Amino acid sequence: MRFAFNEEQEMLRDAIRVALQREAGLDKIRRWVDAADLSPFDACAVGNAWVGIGVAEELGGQGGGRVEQALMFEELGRAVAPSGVLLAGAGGALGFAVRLPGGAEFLREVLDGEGTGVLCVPAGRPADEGALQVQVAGGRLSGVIPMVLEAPGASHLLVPLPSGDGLDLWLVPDGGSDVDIKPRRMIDRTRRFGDVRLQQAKGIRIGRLDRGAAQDANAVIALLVAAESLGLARRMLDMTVEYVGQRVQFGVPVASFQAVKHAAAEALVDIEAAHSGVYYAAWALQEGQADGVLHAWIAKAFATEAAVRTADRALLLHGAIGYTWEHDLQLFYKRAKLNLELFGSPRSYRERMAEVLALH
Amino acid sequence: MRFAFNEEQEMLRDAIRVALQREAGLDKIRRWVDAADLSPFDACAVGNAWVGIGVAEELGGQGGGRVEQALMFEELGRAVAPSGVLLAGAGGALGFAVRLPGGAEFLREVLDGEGTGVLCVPAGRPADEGALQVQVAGGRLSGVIPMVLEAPGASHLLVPLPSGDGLDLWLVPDGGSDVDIKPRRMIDRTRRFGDVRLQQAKGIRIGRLDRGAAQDANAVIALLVAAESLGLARRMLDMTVEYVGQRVQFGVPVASFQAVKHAAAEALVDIEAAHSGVYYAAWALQEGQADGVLHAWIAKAFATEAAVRTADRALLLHGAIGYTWEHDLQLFYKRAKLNLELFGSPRSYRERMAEVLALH
Amino acid sequence: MDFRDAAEDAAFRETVRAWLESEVPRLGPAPDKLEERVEWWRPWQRRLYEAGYAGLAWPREYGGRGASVLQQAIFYEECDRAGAPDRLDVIGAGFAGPTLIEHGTAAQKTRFLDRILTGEDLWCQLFSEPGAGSDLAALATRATPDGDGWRIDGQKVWTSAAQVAEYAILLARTGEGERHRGISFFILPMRQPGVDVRPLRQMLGGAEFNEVFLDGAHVPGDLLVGQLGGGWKVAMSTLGYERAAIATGRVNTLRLLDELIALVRDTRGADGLPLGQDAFVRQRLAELYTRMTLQRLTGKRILSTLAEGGAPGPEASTAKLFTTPLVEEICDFALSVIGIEGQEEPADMDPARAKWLRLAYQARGTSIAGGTTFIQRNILAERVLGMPRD
Amino acid sequence: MDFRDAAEDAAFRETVRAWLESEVPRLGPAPDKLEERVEWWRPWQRRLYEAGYAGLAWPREYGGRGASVLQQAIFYEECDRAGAPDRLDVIGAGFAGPTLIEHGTAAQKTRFLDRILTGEDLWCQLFSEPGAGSDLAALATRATPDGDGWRIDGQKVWTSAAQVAEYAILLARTGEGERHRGISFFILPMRQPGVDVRPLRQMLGGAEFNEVFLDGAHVPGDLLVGQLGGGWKVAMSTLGYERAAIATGRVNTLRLLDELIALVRDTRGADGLPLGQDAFVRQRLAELYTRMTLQRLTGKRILSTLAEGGAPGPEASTAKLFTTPLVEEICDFALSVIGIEGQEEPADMDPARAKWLRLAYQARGTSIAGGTTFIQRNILAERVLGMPRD
Repeated sequence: MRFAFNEEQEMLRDAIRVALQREAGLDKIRRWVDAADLSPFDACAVGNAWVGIGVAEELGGQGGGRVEQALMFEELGRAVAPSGVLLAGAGGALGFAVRLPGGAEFLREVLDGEGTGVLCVPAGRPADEGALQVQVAGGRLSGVIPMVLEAPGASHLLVPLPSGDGLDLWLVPDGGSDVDIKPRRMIDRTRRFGDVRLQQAKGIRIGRLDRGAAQDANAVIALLVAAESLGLARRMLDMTVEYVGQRVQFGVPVASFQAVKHAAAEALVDIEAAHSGVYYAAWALQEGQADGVLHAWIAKAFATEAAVRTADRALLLHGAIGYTWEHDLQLFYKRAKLNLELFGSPRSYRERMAEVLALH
Repeated sequence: MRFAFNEEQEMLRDAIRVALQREAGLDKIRRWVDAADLSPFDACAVGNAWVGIGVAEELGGQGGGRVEQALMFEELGRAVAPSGVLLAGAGGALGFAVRLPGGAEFLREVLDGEGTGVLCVPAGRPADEGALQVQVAGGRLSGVIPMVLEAPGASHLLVPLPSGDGLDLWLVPDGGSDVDIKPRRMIDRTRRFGDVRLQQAKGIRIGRLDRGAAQDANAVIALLVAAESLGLARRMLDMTVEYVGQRVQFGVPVASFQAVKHAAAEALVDIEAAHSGVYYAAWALQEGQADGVLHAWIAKAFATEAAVRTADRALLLHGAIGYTWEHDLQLFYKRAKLNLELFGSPRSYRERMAEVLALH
Repeated sequence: MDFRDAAEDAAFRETVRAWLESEVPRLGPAPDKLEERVEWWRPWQRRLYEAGYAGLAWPREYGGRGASVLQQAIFYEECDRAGAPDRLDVIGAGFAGPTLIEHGTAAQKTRFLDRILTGEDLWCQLFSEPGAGSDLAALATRATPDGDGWRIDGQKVWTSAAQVAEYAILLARTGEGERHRGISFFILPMRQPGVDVRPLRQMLGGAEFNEVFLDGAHVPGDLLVGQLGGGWKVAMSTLGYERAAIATGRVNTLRLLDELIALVRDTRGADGLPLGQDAFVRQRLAELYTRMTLQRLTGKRILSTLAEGGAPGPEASTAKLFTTPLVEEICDFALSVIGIEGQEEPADMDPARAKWLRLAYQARGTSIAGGTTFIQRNILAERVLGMPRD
Repeated sequence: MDFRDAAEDAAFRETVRAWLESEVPRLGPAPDKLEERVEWWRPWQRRLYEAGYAGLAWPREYGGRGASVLQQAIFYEECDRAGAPDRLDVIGAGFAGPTLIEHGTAAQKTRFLDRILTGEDLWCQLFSEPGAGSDLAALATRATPDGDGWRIDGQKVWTSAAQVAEYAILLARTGEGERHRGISFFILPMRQPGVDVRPLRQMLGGAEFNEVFLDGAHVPGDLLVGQLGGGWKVAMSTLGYERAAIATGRVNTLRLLDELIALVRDTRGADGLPLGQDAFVRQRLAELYTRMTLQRLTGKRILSTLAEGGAPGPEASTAKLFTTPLVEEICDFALSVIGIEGQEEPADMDPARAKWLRLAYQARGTSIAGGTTFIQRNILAERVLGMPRD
């Protein structure tokens, strides 16, 4: 039994951290947000081959598994990087397609190594519920999928349609008049969302996932959001400890007040628990352990709530300065609040846990 | 608009406080508990005519209304007095009977100024649900009512039986072989409980309360439990502030640590809110305001939870000494935990509130 | 103990209600931008003034109504009920005016008080500084003698409405001693070259507050309030008025709960059933309803004590600590009902929904402003419970 | 990262499981009274010793097994699973023995260590005093030179198992300096006239702890451990072993959750429907299940770090703060499911239900013992987050 990361994992983490500092520092992220153009980060993700982390080498990926992917998302969270493209693309579309025989290759071929394939589901619900409001007839899809993560800018949409006990996966190219994507702005401006309207859109059915496979695929997405929230929380705590150590009130550093120390300590308690949950879930999903999906739900529910609690503690401990646009805390704060709801609220995952626990 | 108590109310409160200190101090209560005989307090309640507070003078009471009754119960809580007889008798049986034309006079006559009439309902549920497991045939009652407050020692049981939308009130004398009362010991040894088994017990139907009247009668009981919990909480906070002011650790009084001060401050926030709820509800019930019942539920749910939170804060701040039998905190702690469930848990009253709020 | 209006208060309520019912509907919609809203608000304030409703709390000799605390509360309850405009003169009429009435010279009173009530002059408050937040006595802005007055140099922050204010109440160091001993209280004319107001964007993007840079700003000699070096005492009066305003509360939690209940009624759960049938939602809503009720009742207690001329009791010190997390939790719960769509840019949202997000953030601001939660708990423990200082 | 047992650990688990499965069923029921339970437990401990399972963590040269941290954990997991008796030698084998191995003389090792492992000697710990709880260095018990040894006078408190212990580890002041500089560490024979053990009833009525009055108790000269006046350093070793034991946790929260789920399955709500259908109950249970899971996983992290010889990371310092409220909340929730009948005298209750009440109270005791929550948070903030001292 070994919980720790191995040396390669630590090197990977350090490499990602350094690259993010260099290529996606907070000053850059602010510039991208001000220009309402996150594409420089997409290029950075491609340039560093992050899209391929956790994707098998034979599929053109960088290898590694869920643990490496989770490590990357923790770093993305620490940097509050515009990680949507990695979540909706590599985590989402590829994560779904890879579970079909030949699905990932097909997706790669269609995308031709260029565009971005995005998982086309309402981002406020677990992804394995699929796109509920879409009908299909004669190979053409019609309906609206609201709040699709990274829909603006995607070249292809992977639409999972509920069918019996599972999901049919349809690939729909964007660009034609039969696909309309209306961007939606969020208070977290480091994420792109859009409402997708399909009007007799031509699609290709690339296969079918049964319920278990769909749950597995969603569990990875839940895990990655949890890992990102863990990274957000760690960074917010670091920022806070640093700030209260410097800020002087009543002649002493704010950090020397017991109530301040206790709030920081409680945040750390939250964070270390979230860490345990995130990395066990990553390992269990990677190894196909029977309890992997349940633990991904646990990680999602807890880590996103822990990050929100940390965000509020950080705001309180920063005092008024943290409440300003100029202070970087707001970037992390907003992402933490968004991640709480992203791909399923804590409540929705707790309801699933209760189902598994067979309480009646 | 005036929230404050008037002068008579303050005098009444002071008189009760002094009498409790003199006649039912903690040393005495411990002695009664050790001897498993709370009857000295019953005598004290009769001697001070507390049974009659909140009962109209024409019924032989002392006059005053719900505010005076609530003030008394706050003092009973402060003193952790064995108040069950006042709750199940004056608050319960008389509170129910008084709502019938001639009901209170009838009850007094039957009791002949001597015995104790007790409301015979399961003490873990709101009293207006009545005694659910009892059948009646030919004027005889059969069934079990578990956990009846103050059943041991009662001379008469007032049994409310659900009937249509309301409650039929039956008066059953104790003492015969058709009534069996099995005492149950609680960890709060300052309260008496018993399971009542009626075997073809002869009863007299003294009247019927419709649903509204039954709710009103229960609301008064809920109010009195809330007021008592408020008193418990105030006393526990007082004890704690005094203790941490004296106890020295690391060369300074424990009270000077910020975390200790903050915990005490939070307890006070709870307590003052509970106070507002208890006394508004008392006034509204007294004046027959339409929102009286709802506010009694609010007071019960909040004040009993606030007292439990205060109990746990007090225990933490006392450290190990508070965890001993010899320290008086345990008496208050246990009563606070019991009151949480007594005549309906906070959850059950919140469910009733949700019903009133018509959420769907 | 009686929660009904006394006869004369009931009559006052009737009169106010009738007046508001005839006046409020004649108002057009409030502009979003503060500068425009001020111009829209001024005629309304003038009407309040003419009807005798400006300066409710002020003595009659200074143009006020000398209304009882209860009648003040009735007036604002009725304003809420009628949807009357938000007050823009809180600092002038609420804090600066009463401070001048208490500590100002006759000339200052004559010059400033009436124009506050008519809405001609708006005021702002220049107390906080970057290095002096909770610890106000650490302020560093300097006032140095300059001709017949003072020259002011320094930086203030968290100043609301500075861009529309004609005057400010200002704390600056005149150097008689350390910390609170060396501070004086001034009236600063805002429309002058040495005063540079820069909006401070808050985290949602709007500019509720400003930074104010004072670089050789001039205060004439007759605009010192109280004694030279005696500004701390004057400031404590001001902060007392501010605390009272915060304690009696300006967030209408009853209305929030009504809106939250309406939101729940309009929502279905993931299972397609009405959300209001869900036991978790029912428990949570009932709990928030409970706390809202207690918060309002505590407000009545405070009013009742003030109305009888008493000093506010412990409940007044607990009110903010009780209210702040309540408002946050009401908003957070509403946002959880709305789901991810509650995180949209508020400018793009249905206003009824955008409100929850805005208020959720504002509530966090409130828990920082006017003394953080930590400071409030210290005060409560030390002053009310008599526990020792750290 | 791999959560499966390595091959040799898996083999060890198999062996232990088989041994326990054959041995545990031969045990009769454990007596309630501590004195009787000790006599019942001694033969069991002897069998453990003979099978090589006593002193799992101790070096082989002192009669231990020198087992890895992981194998120790496996052993206790299997004991839980098999329902093996609770350990009565935690202080001897867990804290006192390792302290002697580290700091004791050769003679002390020879004389005491083996008898700890065989169960012949039970030990207790005389550190806490009425005036020195969280602040151990404030202790006042005196050791004065007396012939070839010391005379001990003072009072200790919160001592578990003092009435059945043959020896105690004792801290007393030998006067070399103030606070922690003047303290020495002794072995005290408990069965002597100067030692008076009085049970301390805890709030539920039972006697988990004792007061120990030391009035001219004698410690022979060869029972000083470490340097004279150097007891603080030795005590820190002991407390380190104690903290590690608490951090890796002895409350089986997984079993608690299983029992809580069974309780919910057996219960109907006021509406007559199964309680497990109630959305509020479902949310609460799932939340407790979540935290239980994370608590156990954090335990594995700590073990993993210790197994690799590393110093425990920040997660070890957070473990107690995470666990304590969790256990309290699990118990409180179970009690709320049971309702008012959960407040009955536990001796009169169905044992499966009485357990919740007892554990609810015990959990409060735990949050006080071994450093209160407040002290733990201070430690975390100062040592892990590097924040300044108060």
